[in-house]
Amino acid sequence: MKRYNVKIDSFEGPLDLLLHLIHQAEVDIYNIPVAVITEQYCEYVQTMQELELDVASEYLVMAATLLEIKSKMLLPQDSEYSEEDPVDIEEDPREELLSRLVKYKKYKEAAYHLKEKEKAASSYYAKAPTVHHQDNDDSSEKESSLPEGLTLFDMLEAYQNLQKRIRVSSSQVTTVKAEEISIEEKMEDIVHILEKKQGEIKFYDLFLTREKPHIVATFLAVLELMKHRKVTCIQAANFEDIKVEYIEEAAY
Amino acid sequence: MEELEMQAVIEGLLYVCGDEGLKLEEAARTLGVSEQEAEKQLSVCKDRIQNNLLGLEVKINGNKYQLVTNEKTAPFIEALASVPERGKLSQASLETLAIIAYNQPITRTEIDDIRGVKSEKAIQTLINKVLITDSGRAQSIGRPKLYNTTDRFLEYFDLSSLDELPTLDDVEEHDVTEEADLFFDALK
Amino acid sequence: MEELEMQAVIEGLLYVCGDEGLKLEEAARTLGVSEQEAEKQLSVCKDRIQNNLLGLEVKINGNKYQLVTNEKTAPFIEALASVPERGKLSQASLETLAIIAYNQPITRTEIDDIRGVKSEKAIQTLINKVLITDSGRAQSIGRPKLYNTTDRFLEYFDLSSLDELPTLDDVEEHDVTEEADLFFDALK
Repeated sequence: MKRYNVKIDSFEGPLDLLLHLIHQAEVDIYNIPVAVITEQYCEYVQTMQELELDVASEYLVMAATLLEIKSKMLLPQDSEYSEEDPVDIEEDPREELLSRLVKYKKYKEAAYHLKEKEKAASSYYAKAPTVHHQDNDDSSEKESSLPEGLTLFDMLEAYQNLQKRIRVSSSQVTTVKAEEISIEEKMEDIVHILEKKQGEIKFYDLFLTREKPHIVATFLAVLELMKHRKVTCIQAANFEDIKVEYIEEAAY
Repeated sequence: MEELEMQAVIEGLLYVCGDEGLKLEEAARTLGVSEQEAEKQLSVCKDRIQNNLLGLEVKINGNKYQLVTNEKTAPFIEALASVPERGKLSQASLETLAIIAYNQPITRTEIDDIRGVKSEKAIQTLINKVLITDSGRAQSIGRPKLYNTTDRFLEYFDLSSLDELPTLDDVEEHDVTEEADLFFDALK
Repeated sequence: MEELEMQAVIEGLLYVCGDEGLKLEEAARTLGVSEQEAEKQLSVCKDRIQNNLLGLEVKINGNKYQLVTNEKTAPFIEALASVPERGKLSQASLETLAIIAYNQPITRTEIDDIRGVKSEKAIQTLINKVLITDSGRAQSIGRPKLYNTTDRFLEYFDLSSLDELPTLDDVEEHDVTEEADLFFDALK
């Protein structure tokens, strides 16, 4: 017997698994050898359990359905019965399974089509709306009344749009912002903070803006202040918080 | 307003709106013309851009018109700018979305029935991505929510309307029965 | 690259760069040509747009090339902004609100960074509408204001708490499936 691909987790459900088995057996969907397919299906579900994958109850229900169909197939055809009551044949559960499979297969194909479209559609780009446009827009929002009919999803949609927006400004050529942050300014800032905080602050609290230039400038500023004996850093023990303390007499 | 002027304005509006897109009714109101006339003008503009430009085109999604770069230029734009990675939809989401797209409005139970598995998670993902929305409640027992696709769905898949979805080869109820007969005949 | 292809790419780049403009060196780097060649191509593109479009033109500022709307269309662009549709809550405001909702408390600089544009006006609008409020100041240098959403925000969007905001699960879902695929492929 052929070895099956152990690819269980990627099935979208019992119908998907069945379609896979039918495809693998290279039989027509309308010409399924129920006995063989049922056996393979059950083997799959068993493997899933052995692999301790979470087997959804739907898989087990389908296994039961298949076994039921298989057992019915083994029963001798009761021709008298079917002639007398043909309606019963129409309500045969096997028929229902086929129509479900056919229906599911169509949507699976439609999903494939959407996937293709998704891929193609992601190669179009557009610019962000012109700012001028937004400016005027905002002027009409001045009043504090809230617009009607705005939903959470308008907000989500705006956010989704933002996420897919390309950012020319943050292109590969990084703009170096270094000149914006001078160490002198940082030193003044730190002294200012220490004055307000009764001359003591946790070292890490100086680094709330987690941008590299800020971190570097702040760190250098602390070193510079230590050199000028304006602050001192104290660490009680390894890995303890470092405290930055203001040295009063050194001020100015 | 003369046609040429109107065309100039439409170009400008499309440019300014960018990825937000220009809605038909906005175009009509801004130009001071009927929506019918605006649609005609937008269509003329779309053709003009198609014929005269090399790297840009006008895309229509629902009633929204968007000036976009065409496929040829995509790799170069990706090289120049940082393009956010677009999370592709999972198979479960795509299946669920396809079922909703072809059967809207539809309830969760109906989706579950077609897929043969629970679709709750996929539905939530699609709602979060604003590709579907609940549009009300069915009159049936329990008044379950009904789901529809959104305008963003059209935009996301670059469809001008739902009609653009390929038809599922419509297999009617009686066809299925006939096919079923063939199927079970073959098993005998 | 052939000239026609280069022209298409330049158009695309000019468009996506939008109001920020395309620098000569960026164009050269993206096209993989010398700045001299890029300048020539940009000049050809400028002429082409001049001759083929009615409402847009290419403006040169130093070494920056910018696709802009021409003067004729300016009054209409202003008119577009006053279309009632647009009066609701701008895309800028909605984006800003979403960023605050999911990242609160957050400073203006952080919002600007995420959006890639200044958000001052949008923040003011949202404060005026009492959808956000400043809740204090960050401990970082300059002690920037921190913004949070308000109770009115919850009320307005019919949320009982912030936990009810849909989770923004993006790429993960897909990745997990792919990893599973790889894993099982490896087992074959």
